[in-house]
Amino acid sequence: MERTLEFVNISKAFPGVQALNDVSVQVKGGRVSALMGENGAGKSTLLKILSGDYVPDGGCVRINGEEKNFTSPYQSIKASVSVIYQERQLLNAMSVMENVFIDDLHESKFGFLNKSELRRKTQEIIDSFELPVKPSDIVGHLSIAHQQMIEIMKAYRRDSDIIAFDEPTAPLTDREIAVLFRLIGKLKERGKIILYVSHRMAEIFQITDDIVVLKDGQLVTTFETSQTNEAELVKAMVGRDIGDTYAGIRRNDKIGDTLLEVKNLVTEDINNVSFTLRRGEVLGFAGLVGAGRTELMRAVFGADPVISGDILLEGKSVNFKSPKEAIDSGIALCPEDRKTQGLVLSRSIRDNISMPVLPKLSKRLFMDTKAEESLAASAISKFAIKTPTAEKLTLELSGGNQQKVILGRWTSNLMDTKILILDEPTKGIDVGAKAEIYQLIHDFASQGIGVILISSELTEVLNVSDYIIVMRSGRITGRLSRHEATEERVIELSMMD
Amino acid sequence: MDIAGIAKKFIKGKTFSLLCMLMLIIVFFWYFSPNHSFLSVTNIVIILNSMVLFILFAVAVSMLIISGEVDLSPGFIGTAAGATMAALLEGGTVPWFVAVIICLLMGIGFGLINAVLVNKFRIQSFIATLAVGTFLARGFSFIVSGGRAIPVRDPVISWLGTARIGDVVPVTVLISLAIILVYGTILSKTKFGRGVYLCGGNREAARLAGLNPKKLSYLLFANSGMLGALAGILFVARIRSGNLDGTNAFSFPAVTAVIFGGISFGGGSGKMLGCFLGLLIINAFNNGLTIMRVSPFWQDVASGLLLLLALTLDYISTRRANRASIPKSARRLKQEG
Amino acid sequence: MKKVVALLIAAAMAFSVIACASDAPGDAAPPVEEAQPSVNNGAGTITVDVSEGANSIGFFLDDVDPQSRRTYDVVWSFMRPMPLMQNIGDALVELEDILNVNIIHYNADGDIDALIQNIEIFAAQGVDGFIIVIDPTASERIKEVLDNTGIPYIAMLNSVRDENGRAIVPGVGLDGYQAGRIKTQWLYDNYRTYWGEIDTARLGLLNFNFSPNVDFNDRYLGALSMFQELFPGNTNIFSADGVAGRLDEQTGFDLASAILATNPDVEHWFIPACLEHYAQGAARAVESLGMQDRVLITTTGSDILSAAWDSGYDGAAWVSCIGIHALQYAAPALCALVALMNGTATPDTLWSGLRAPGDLYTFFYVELEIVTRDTYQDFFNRIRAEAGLG
Amino acid sequence: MLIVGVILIVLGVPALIVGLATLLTVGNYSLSVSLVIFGVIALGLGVLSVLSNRRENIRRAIRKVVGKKEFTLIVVLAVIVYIFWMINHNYITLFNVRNIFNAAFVMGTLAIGGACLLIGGKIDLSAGSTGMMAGVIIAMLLGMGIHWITALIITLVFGAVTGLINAFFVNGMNFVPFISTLAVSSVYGGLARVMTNAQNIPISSQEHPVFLALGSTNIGVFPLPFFITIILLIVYGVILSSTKFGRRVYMVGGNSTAARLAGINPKKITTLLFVNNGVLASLAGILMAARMHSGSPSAILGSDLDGYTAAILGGVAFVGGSGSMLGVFIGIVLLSSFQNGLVVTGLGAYYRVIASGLLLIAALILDYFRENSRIRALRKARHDS
Repeated sequence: MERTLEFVNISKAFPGVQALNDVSVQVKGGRVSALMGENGAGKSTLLKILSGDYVPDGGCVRINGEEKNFTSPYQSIKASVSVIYQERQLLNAMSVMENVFIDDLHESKFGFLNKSELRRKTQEIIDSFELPVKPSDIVGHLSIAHQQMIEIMKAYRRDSDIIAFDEPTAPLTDREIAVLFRLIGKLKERGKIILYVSHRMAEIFQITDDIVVLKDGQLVTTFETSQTNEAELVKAMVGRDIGDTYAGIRRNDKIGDTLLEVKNLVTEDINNVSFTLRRGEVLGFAGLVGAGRTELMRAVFGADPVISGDILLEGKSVNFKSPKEAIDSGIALCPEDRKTQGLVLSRSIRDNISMPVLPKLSKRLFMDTKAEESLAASAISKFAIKTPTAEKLTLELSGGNQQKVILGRWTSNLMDTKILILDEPTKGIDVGAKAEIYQLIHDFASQGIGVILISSELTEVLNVSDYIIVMRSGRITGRLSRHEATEERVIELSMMD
Repeated sequence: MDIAGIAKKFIKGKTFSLLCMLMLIIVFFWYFSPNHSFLSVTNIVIILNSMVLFILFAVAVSMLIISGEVDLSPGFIGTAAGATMAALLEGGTVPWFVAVIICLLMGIGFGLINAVLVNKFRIQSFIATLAVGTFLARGFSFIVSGGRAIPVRDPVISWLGTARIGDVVPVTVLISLAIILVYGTILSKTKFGRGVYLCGGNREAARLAGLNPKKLSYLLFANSGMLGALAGILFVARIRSGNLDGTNAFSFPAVTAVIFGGISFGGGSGKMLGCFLGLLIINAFNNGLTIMRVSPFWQDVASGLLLLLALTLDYISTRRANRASIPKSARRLKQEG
Repeated sequence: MKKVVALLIAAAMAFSVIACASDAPGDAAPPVEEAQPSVNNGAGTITVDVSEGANSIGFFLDDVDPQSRRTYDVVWSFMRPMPLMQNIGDALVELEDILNVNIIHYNADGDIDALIQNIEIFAAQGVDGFIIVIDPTASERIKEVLDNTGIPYIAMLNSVRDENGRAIVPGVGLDGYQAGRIKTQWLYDNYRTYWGEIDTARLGLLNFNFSPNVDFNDRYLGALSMFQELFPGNTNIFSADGVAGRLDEQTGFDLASAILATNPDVEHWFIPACLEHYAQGAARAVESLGMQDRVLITTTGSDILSAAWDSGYDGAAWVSCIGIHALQYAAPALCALVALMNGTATPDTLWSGLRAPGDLYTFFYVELEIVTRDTYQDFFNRIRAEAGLG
Repeated sequence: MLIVGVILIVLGVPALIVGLATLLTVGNYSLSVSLVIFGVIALGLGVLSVLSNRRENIRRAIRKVVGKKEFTLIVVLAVIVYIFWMINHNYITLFNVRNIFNAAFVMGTLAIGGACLLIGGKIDLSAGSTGMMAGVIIAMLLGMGIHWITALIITLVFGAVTGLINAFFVNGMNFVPFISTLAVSSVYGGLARVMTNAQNIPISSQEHPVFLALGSTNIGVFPLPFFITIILLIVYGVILSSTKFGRRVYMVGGNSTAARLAGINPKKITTLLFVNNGVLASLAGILMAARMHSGSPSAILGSDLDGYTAAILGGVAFVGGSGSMLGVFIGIVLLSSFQNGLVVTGLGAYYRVIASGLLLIAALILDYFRENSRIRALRKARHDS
């Protein structure tokens, strides 16, 4: 009987954003189906629904015609579905064999672990994965690439009917990628359903049979891999009527002198990067996840230690030991992960906005609460943050509003920000709020602030920035002005070794 | 915000439930105590007097708990400071204020040891402070006093310990109330206080927003050591000798009072007023038990149950708050995490 | 479900409060009628010493018939819950009917500051008298607080002395230094019956101590001084200070076993333990090392040993102890306090005949008698008889 | 490696010969024995390094052994014992070794239960007072003439119930483990003193000789209670290392999300760990009562801190997820011989207090460096890939 997996009218919303909007996809066994689309297109939400992490608001998942709704990851594993996420869930202090057979430890009589059996079976899988690793090695001591292979082995060992890969090859070397593809081939022959999510065009065309393209939470189209080409795929992925979201931006055209110059910067994750930022310029940084863009900005911001190279702010060489020093010299960073690095969720909007300017707000001994309240009020009105009072906990805000609170913090009246670094500012935000943020970026630029925009959304970087730098594994692989930059060129540069 | 809004928020808040519990205890013991002596002026002063040392320890520990750490060493540091004080004053050569300064510096020293263990060596704060307290500080107090309780006869210190303003309110009570008032305002009104809440809520976000959680942690541990030493000095002033059991057993009740007062573990929230009310409830309760001539063994049982009740109330209120705001899936992770 | 638990705990607490309020000795709950005009303690011209009639353990009745006056409220207050303190409390309760008093128990569980607070609390409650263990580490302050209350009090166990060593509070207790000396003396007089003649050069002294406690320290010094007098030049002296551990058997066991096992050249051992818990630990250590025939243990206090003897213990090492029946403390203290409360005696006239030269008031020293397995029963019976409990 | 091996052998052999010679004749005891020890070690290392030079698998085996936490602990233990032995030769006698084990059985039994909890990511500070209560309860039961086996079972069941209570508060109501167990411990403290009126309850040797023998008989160099501790260590070692339940304890402590993904219910596992800790704590109380012939409301109260010290010394990570029973065993012996050694060498009592504190802090810092070196190795691995 042919295996089928159907997503029927799936929709899922989070506060402020419609992640999936009535998506129906059908995938047949014995084929590798790719899920393509920009960040925030809804790919990972779809996988999380398959794995039982999220429960869909509407629609259902049908496996081999049978309707299944998973309320916990364990249920989906039991229904022979394995999803391999990017953030690995491994037991670092335990051995390879225990990790691979984590939910199915072989028991001999009265509960004892049948170690020899376990070791034999693990060795079998290791051989098929061609890994230079022994079953009793401690996972924590292995390289990231090997750890990723062990995560994949876990799914392979379960012999699930449906296996989904989410960006599996990011940390792998070419040799391991080749091994992985051979295994996927074997799984295909055994009629398994395989979902494959990746940004790497080369891989898509190498192993997938058909491609499902998602955009802004909706199904765009599906292709037979053999029938399509890269250009057509990219156009489908990003072919948004660019007109409305970006055309409407009142751009800043007064670009002044050099504001920030970074020369031969080397840190643990960056090797020898140099770039300049001019006053009023929006400098876009494109690249895949893990290209080192966040690490670069954290180094400039003084959050991570710099090994060598120097940073010139308005011509003067600076060496920030802590974020506080960077902030005092006018640099602001909106971190990539709003919840864990951006906001103090248990405190109010007012607290989060006034955080960096507390010294300026305290008269003699005490905090000037009136000044603080007016500061918060002006930020709330400037960014149209939807909230009844400034006392509302940031915990209770939508993604878009949370991002605005952070923007409000760095551009409040008491901050004389010279450089504003935005790391994935529109991640997980609905399209409407995105347009507002793009306009704000250019308003900041027109006030003479140098803006650095890091984004994995191709169209956003291309259309919002004045100048684009493309990075891959810690190095700059290309510099394009707005006019000469095209999606294909940027994708190519972001995948080039 | 209109009055009704403020009132509604106040009712739901922690302070209101503490006030209710306090009233409950006062009425209960007022009724049962022989000739209603529970509310007599002398008894109220006695209750405040019994809270003096606890207030100092609670203030020291509460700031650390808000900032996400915990400190079980102030009690032991107090004993060490008291013993050092008595040893310094024994000869009569060292003036009292020099001795006080030395003891406070010593308290800060122990606090900094705690800070280094927690920040530099990533040791969990409760086992690090327990080790520094039960061994280093206690060992130090034996060594400095040669194992005997040195009597203190310095006039100023004995005055400090026994003098009563208007022959009713002891000086030490005024000192302790002043300290909780000062630290309460620091916590709620100054930027340092705001920093404690912010670093307690999310240490990395605070760092990326220009605060310095590491410096704050060092400051708070040093302050906790200093307040512990100050409590030790007041203890010695009151009993006029460097007793070697001293304030060792005070760390646990101080943490109890802080949690009772609504300062949640893992930092981020809770006020000093709540901490004061928590202390008032516990001490009034113990005082009441003594007046009703309850055997002290039962008091041990009751104080253990009191803490469990505090934890239960904290659990119920956090659950109610959670249900209101966080989407279900995030809450499921938070609870299991 | 969780709300149910909160209610459960609250109920448990309320129950524990009410349960203990009811079973606390003496009817605590009913409000006591207005306190009488303050008892005339020692005013005026009392010269005759009512305590002259005290029998050998110090029990006496002043000429006021106890049943003719109201029941006095007496607080028995001490620092740490030790077996001796508990027994003294029970002994005081036994004397309640004879002397028509109501005993209120209080222990500060090691917190000296609370001890002082609670003197004030009880004073405010209008109690009539205190029998209190005045911890030597804070004796000045405690005495001052007691004097402020104006309520008569008797010191128990620890004597209270001013700078030049004069006893300044009437009390009943044990001379720690003397107890230490008597124990070593007894070992010296009786070791031959257990061991016969031995090479005294190869005799060792294992001397327990808990230095922060003044009373235990006195017992340690007494035992040491007597041993040095009896065996001049003998250097096999090992002190075992339990301060690094606790006041429990395990600490006694660890210290004794370490010292006994690592000094093989010492053949015989005297162990005049300052504290019963350490003696019991040492006894177990000796048994585990199989050295019962080479070690003699004695201690101050007979609560644990007498209970062990009652249940049939006949160990060869732990052979004797200073017999202490709680009545030896309770009887003289309560009688003296009753006399003070009745106004028939003043702190100055109590036991004036037994006053040590130079002392302001008499500290009544309990007679110290070493008892063994076969003499402890009739010792206790004698004490009970003398306390009028037959 | 070859040259080093040869040098070691050249040094080792003469030292061994001279040592043995002086031992038999001149009898300067400590010097000759030190020479013998040095000789043996040098010779052994020399032979090993020469062999490993040639055969690859021997070198890998050596590196595997040396890399383990337990190896460094054994070396530390050997050094400490050697130092104390140099100060007082009677430190290593049959009697004193037996003392070390006798002082170690309470701490050891608590360390086993404590270590299991730590590995599972929780902690229980009420073990001390549970043990004390157990001692009091069994003394009272025996006093009523109940046969010692039934009394033993009833007391162990009491321990299990205290474990359930802790589990209910920590798992059911999400209390912070160390605070809620402290509160429970204060309740037991008060109850015990109420039940016993703060008295010791004697266990008569006439009525229960067998029970008291439990505490005092010796099996070779091991006193029976410590022998029981060793058996428990072996049993728990096997359970933790090679049973399904055991591996799940590590999973729950190491990464509870990964464990949940594997269908394991962390709360069920930790509840079992709390019950196990309660039972072991009451076993410690029972053995103490047997050893001391009485149940006392002041026994064992401080020993749970010693138990955790021993576990941490033994390499159990305080954040959970790693540690072995072999490590805990070495930690127990190390801590007990350290404390015994301090007494034997006559170090002042006050300095002993500070010394045991420094030992605990050193263990915690060692734990940090051990954990840190693993993270550094991991980062280096990522850098190479």
